[in-house]
Amino acid sequence: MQLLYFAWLRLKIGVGEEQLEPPPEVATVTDLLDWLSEKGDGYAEALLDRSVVRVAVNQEYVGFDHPLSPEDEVALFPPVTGGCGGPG
Amino acid sequence: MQLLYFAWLRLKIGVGEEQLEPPPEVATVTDLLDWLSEKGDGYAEALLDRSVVRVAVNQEYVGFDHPLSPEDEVALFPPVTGGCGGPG
Amino acid sequence: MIRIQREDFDVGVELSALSRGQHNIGGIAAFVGVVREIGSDGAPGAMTLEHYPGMTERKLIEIEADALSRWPLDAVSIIHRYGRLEPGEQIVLVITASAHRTAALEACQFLIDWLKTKAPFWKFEETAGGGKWVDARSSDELATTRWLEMDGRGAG
Amino acid sequence: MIRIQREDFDVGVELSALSRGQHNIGGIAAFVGVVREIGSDGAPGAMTLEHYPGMTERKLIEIEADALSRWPLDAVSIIHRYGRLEPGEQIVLVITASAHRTAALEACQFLIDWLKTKAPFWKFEETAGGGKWVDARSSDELATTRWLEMDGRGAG
Repeated sequence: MQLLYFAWLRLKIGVGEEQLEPPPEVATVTDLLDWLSEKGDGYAEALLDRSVVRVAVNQEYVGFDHPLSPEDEVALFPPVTGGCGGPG
Repeated sequence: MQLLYFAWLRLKIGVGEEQLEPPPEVATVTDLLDWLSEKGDGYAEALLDRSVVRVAVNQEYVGFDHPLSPEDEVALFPPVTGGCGGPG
Repeated sequence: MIRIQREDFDVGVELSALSRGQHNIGGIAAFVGVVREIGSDGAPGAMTLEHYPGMTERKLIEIEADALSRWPLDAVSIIHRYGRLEPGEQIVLVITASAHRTAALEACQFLIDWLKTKAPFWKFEETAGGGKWVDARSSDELATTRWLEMDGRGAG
Repeated sequence: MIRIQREDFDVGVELSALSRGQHNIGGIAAFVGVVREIGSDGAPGAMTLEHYPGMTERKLIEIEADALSRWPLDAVSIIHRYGRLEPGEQIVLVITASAHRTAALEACQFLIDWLKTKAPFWKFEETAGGGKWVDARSSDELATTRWLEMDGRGAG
């Protein structure tokens, strides 16, 4: 499974991209977040408040109940802030 | 009184601009249109359908009951069509 | 900044001029009106824009002030051409700049809507048979006031 | 036309490129997003835009298709920059062209609103004390997730 992290999730976890092989019982996004949180302090801190974590699977936004398969590209990131100029 | 005519009003009347001295009983825009209509065929034809005549006095849009004075600049024209591109 | 002119304009140059020296701009909205290559009768043709010199500038300054009172704008540019324009030529440019994206876009639309409906311009479209003055009103009224003529160029 | 790039763009050049060969355009609406010289904490600072390469392009192509299905557009251009941007630099350009003024303006606003709220970009603002990731949510939530760091440049 290809994992991608963006913005402060990337900085807390310490890498932008990694190839992982979660065990077969990791069947959904929630399972993946639980499993990653066990991997170390950076992961635990990054994934502590899941209300600020967003997920894309194969480049589509998905919910935490989305099923996963080993070939998926899974990206974790904060809510997008958009690219335009001012806040207005 | 300075008179200005635009678009097809100008073409029907035959001039774009003229200096006229209407008699003192010409007190409003309606009086002026009545008086002009007597001046010749071009004026009569141009002012026949007053629902398509618009008026500005001293460069402000006014109604037909607007009072006039000898020093006024009075412009007669069809409804404005705006300057932008397509009709949408 | 208001300009009523016969000459064409360069959108890139005007955008740079507007944003130069402005320090709080977050968004710039622009609208360019272009002479369509398919006229209202389906045939391509040039058009002539006639205007009321003096009043046009005066009304544009008023509407610019109105926009400035409604939205927090840092800068406004309006350039409107008159005279004869070929298909594909630029007619009008409105640029609005603001710290706030929505303000810039809304003000741009407001100014364009006003220019389209209230500015003292009259449009003569050339056609195969001569041409016609474009009427601002509904299409059935338009049919009654449509008027063909051979020499339709405005005095603009 | 969609481009995600680090380099700056020239609005005039892009406008010409878009309208070239188009025969039915009546109006062109454009929006340029600019890095404000006053950041959200009141101090001027550069920012870095990080994005999700691949997904950004994919989502932009989707939203362009969405706009084309909603409005009668002749052409759409979206250019979005990423990487480190100084105050006053251009970030994003959206151009929409249509026979119809209102269609061009509405589609432009639609695309900008989408880019602002849904496109996979994350913004890091540099401040005197280091910087912070800009949060998309309400200001009190923002306070809890604000996070200072010295090396905030995105990989984008």
